[in-house]
Amino acid sequence: MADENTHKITYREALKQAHWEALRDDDRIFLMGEDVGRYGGAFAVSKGLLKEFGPERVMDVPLSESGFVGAGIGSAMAGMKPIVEIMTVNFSLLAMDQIINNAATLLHMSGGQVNVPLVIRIGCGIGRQLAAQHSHSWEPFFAHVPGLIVLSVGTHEDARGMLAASLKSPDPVVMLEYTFMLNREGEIPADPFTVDISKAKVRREGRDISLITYGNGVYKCLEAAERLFELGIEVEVLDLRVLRPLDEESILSTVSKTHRAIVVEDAWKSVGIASEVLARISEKAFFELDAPLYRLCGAEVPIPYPKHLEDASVPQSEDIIVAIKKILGHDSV
Amino acid sequence: MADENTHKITYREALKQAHWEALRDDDRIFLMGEDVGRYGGAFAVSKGLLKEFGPERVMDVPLSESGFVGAGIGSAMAGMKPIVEIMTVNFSLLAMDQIINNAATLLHMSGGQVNVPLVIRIGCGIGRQLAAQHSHSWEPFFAHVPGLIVLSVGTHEDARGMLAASLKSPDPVVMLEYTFMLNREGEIPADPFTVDISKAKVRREGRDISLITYGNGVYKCLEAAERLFELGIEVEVLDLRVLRPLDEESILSTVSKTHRAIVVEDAWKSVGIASEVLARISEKAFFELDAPLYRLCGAEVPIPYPKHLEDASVPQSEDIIVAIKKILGHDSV
Amino acid sequence: MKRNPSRKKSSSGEEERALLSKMMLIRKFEEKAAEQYTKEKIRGFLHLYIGEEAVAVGVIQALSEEDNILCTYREHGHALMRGLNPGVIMAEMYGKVEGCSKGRGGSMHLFDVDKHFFGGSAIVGGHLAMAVGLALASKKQKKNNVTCCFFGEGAAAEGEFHEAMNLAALWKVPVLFVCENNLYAMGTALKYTHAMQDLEKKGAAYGIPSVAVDGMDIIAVKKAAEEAINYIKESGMPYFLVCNTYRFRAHSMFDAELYRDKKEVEEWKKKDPIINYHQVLKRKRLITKVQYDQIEAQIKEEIDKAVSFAEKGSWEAVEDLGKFVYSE
Amino acid sequence: MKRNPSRKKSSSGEEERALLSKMMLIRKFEEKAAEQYTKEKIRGFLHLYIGEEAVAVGVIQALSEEDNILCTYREHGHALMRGLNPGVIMAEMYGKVEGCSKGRGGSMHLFDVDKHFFGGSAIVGGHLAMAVGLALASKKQKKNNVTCCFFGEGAAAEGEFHEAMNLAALWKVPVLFVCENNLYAMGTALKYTHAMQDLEKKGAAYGIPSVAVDGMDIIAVKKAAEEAINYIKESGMPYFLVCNTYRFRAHSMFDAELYRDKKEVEEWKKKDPIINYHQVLKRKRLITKVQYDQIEAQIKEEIDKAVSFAEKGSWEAVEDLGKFVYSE
Ligand SMILES: Cc1ncc(C[n+]2csc(CCOP(=O)(O)OP(=O)(O)O)c2C)c(N)n1
Ligand SMILES: Cc1ncc(C[n+]2csc(CCOP(=O)(O)OP(=O)(O)O)c2C)c(N)n1
Ligand SMILES: [Mg+2]
Ligand SMILES: [Mg+2]
Repeated sequence: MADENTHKITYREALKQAHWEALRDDDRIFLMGEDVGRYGGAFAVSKGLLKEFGPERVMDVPLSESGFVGAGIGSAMAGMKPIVEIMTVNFSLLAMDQIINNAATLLHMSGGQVNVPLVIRIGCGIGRQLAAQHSHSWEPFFAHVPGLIVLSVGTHEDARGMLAASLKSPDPVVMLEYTFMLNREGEIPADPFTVDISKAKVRREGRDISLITYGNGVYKCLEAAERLFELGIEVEVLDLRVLRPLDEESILSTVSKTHRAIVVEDAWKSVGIASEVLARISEKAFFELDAPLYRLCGAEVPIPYPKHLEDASVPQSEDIIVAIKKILGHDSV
Repeated sequence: MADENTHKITYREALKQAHWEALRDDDRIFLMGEDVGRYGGAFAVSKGLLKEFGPERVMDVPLSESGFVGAGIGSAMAGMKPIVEIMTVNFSLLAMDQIINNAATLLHMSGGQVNVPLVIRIGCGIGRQLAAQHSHSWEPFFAHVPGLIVLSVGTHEDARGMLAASLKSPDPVVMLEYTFMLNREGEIPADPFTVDISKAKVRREGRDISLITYGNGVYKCLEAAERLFELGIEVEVLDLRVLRPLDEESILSTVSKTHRAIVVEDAWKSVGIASEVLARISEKAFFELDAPLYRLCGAEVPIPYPKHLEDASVPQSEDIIVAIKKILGHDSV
Repeated sequence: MKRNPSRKKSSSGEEERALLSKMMLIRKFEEKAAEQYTKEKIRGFLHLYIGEEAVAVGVIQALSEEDNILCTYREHGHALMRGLNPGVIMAEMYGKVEGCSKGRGGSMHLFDVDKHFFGGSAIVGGHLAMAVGLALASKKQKKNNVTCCFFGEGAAAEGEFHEAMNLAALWKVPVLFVCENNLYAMGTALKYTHAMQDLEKKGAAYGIPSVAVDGMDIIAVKKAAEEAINYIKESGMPYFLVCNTYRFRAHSMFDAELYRDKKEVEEWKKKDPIINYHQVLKRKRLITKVQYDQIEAQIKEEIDKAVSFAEKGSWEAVEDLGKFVYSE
Repeated sequence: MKRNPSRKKSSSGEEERALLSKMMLIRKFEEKAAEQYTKEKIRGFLHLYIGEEAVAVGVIQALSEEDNILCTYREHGHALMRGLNPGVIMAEMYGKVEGCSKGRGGSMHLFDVDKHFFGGSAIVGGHLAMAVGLALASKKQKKNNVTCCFFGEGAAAEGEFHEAMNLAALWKVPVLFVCENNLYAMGTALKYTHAMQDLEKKGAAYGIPSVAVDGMDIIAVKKAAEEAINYIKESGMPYFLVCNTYRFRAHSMFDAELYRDKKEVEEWKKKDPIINYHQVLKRKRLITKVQYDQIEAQIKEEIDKAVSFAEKGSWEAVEDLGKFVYSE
């Protein structure tokens, strides 16, 4: 798909460029997190930034998730624009009090006085056999919370563009990044571009069925769609991107077009993002549906270590293909 | 409704009796939490228990939510049966790491070796104008997590009976109690009884529409049902009770009976329990439905302090009645 | 009346009377709040500071207007001392839109960002790290202001305390941690909360200079706070000040006070910071009966005005429920 | 060969050689694990303990079989020292059902409840409070066993450390906190993690007796651990032992080690606990070349057996994915 208007880049490099640009453009912005500096970032996202911007702008912090997220909130209240990195989503639980009881709540409980223009970046998802305390997809926790803007970085375009957009938000943004994708190459526009963090995005058009997804699901759905296209099935892929507030309009509009939908996510099934999407569709587009809605989600198990079980614990392209064929009654192949 | 087979009791007293009985019956059981002893419990649930059972069985703990929940987990691993009280659900965020990364996960990551027979009781919900850091309904956070059993104590019967059942579980139980109901009187069976913590319960039979709810929603739904009955509308009220694992069978069965459902909860709407219920119905009982599903949930706002706004932030019986009439096309009244 | 013109400033006693009158304002304001609570004008939790007034007054008088303040849910005194109008505080406790947090917060969440008053936090320990962040921002912005964070001895058991102390010392930021040790965390006495009860010794674990002071003595607190602020302004480093004090009233209006003896409370009441300081001023002839009565009258007037401001305030429209969740 | 029959026990050197051989087993086992990692037999994170062996060996030898052990993700050495079979550990790292956690856990989550070995925790600081709970249970059950909890110096910055230390001291429970201070938390050096770097001084904040010891010296660690355990068994109270050590290898197999000098590593390698102790034993004539070679050969055999056990192990059926979420 590469042409002169796009260029190839890894997901990691896209994230890094976004940081580099942010640090260059605004003195109020700084990055803080465990091992973001001297180590180069647990997953090498911030490698080289310390050297270029110095330790005031790229701050290594002690193991104190609640403390440094709280400090990020405080400095945001005072007019700075911190980017706080939480290495792995499991550790974010240590900072949940700060994220929810403070970051998401201060504006409200101060009657609109206290803004918290903070970006919290969190590495999540499976893919490296890191087992039951390092591999989760906890988008649903964040997406439940009023006051937060929750973004899921499911493509290279968003890896490159979402940070800048988030840093413009007066309200706290949680940006979920996917460790699994770091080394993956993808295309992004060659010219500078901005992304709109209020909208979902159709990543592929189709008329037979909608795949609604986000995060690690996006490329899996696109792959499935590609393969189904060869069988004459036209799948529309909607990347939710913004998990809170959800872009309901885009959801209802793809369903009104295809009349069938599967929601795909790596997160545990019960009380997940897919639940919410199904709920909205069944409330508001009930009469548009030609088939029951369907979810393909993570297995409800803390992630196991062995690769074959890890793979089995989230939906794969193959599973998506099977599910679509079944819904469309396309058993012939 | 009182007769000789039941007796009147407050929700608080029912909880207290359950504790008293547990402490009496099993030496391994102890209660730990902030101010459960000398203060008598923040909401007087454990008043008197310290005096009767002594400080080894009723332990006041310092403000260290992560610490004492973790200690509860450790002592459960060693064969004790701790009941850990977290005063208010907002503070549970400080212990989320322990609850999710440890309590819910140890059995799995040890390959089935480490049981955590721990009961965590958490006060939640609105009703006392405690504002944005003391009033939430965070059932959805817990219900999302495999490895936890999540109970919502929506009636006096369950306030009296759920603790004993929970203490029999080899796996960690989160019991959500509702501050709002503490002073409320209700009926419970006069004779000793047990409750089944694997099943939802139909609290009122009806054939026109199902109200599916839990927690603070139960009595509100029953009240609405009572009033609608006078108008000839027969509402079935299903109390989910067990939010994880959900009793799907009971959900599908009430919907198959009434063909219409509203889910009522105090929790924030997006990615809540109601979302999950709607998702399950739309996946598995789609063809049973005669009307779109509908949710009546908490407003997506940190709870405001003033009473009129607090009241407006969760569904009230009146809202339920209006919604039902609308769905049934019963606009006449 | 004797005068000693050579000791002009102190003999005039203006400064001293101001300290006294600030403490009295807090006391009377809260007594009125308790009254309004009984009348159900104020609801939710209401945590009174009565008995502890010397701490807020002694510390905050040492701060400049640019210095940031963060408090717990027991913060009426601090808000008054920072200069928030008693009317907007009362209105907040009524839940009226004229309140300092537009009525959304109530007693536990008083905010006034223009006055660098950052709440009103009701998660115990939750504001300590925010304070470090505000101080970090000051350092990054090369401002010269201090961030002052009040919290109880109960809070010092939370992991947040440990993390905040360490981060502040590590990052060398200008923050004053003020532990209001009133011996109880709700109904749990200090000895059930901390294995090591000389709280000022905890500073050493982070290399933070720490001092304990008699929190019932306004002059002692004042002096200690001034020394602390001087240290912080000169060094840019954190400081830990423990004020040993006592709350005369229940933890909140829900508390039956089963956990302590009436006698203990009576003993502590002998150390009443207001009565005792009034005695000192009388002894030093820095206050006359007329002056005292004037102060009382003024305060009464101010509080009456506050109440009527709150009474006349308005309720927010229910349709606006969704406001303040995201910026507009 | 000279023998000194009067110094029987020590001159026979059995005990000493056992210590050496335990350290060697850990070293060789991990070298093999690293090799298998390169071959992609082992995946995920693999944190090697190489350089720190004297700590696990010195401390755990002082424990009885009834004493509980909790560790971090860097726990192969502790598991081996506790007596878990190298085969079941290797199988676990392969992800095979024959592993000590049925393959579900991997390198970071080694468990053997029968051996009172409670993991393998990969949330830094998350196991400290659990350790306090295990010790609390011992106290309640009137058992006489100690709970021993290993963690890094990085973990001591977490709030969990503070809460666990305070709770342990407050509740007077028999727990030994062992801080393995290897100077780095991933790539973050001690000085960027703690404002106050003499970690043993942190015990004072909780009234817990604390000692620092040279963690590269097996005899020093042994002695300190024995003293600690004696204290705990006699008093029932917690104890804080800081072992100053160094990891020779990268933090995990993903680490490029940009944050420290090769030279620094080389300096520390001169303190290699195994080489140095071997020298001591040679000097004291407590080990012969033959004996040393025998130990090496035995270890090699044991490790080869472990690898072939792991190789021959089986994969869990995918259909069983949902197991171990709830008890059956
Ligand atoms: C994290 C958290 N845990 C528990 C509570 C409930 N609570 C409110 S105040 C309080 C006692 C706090 O004591 P202390 O820090 O000494 O402050 P004081 O009230 O004495 O001023 C408790 C337990 C809370 N608000 N937040
Ligand atoms: C709560 C938490 N935060 C961050 C991490 C990522 N992490 C894993 S090990 C580590 C360094 C820990 O250092 P230390 O406690 O000194 O132990 P060491 O690895 O040196 O043995 C970090 C930051 C984690 N696993 N858990
Ligand atoms: Mg106190
Ligand atoms: Mg270390």
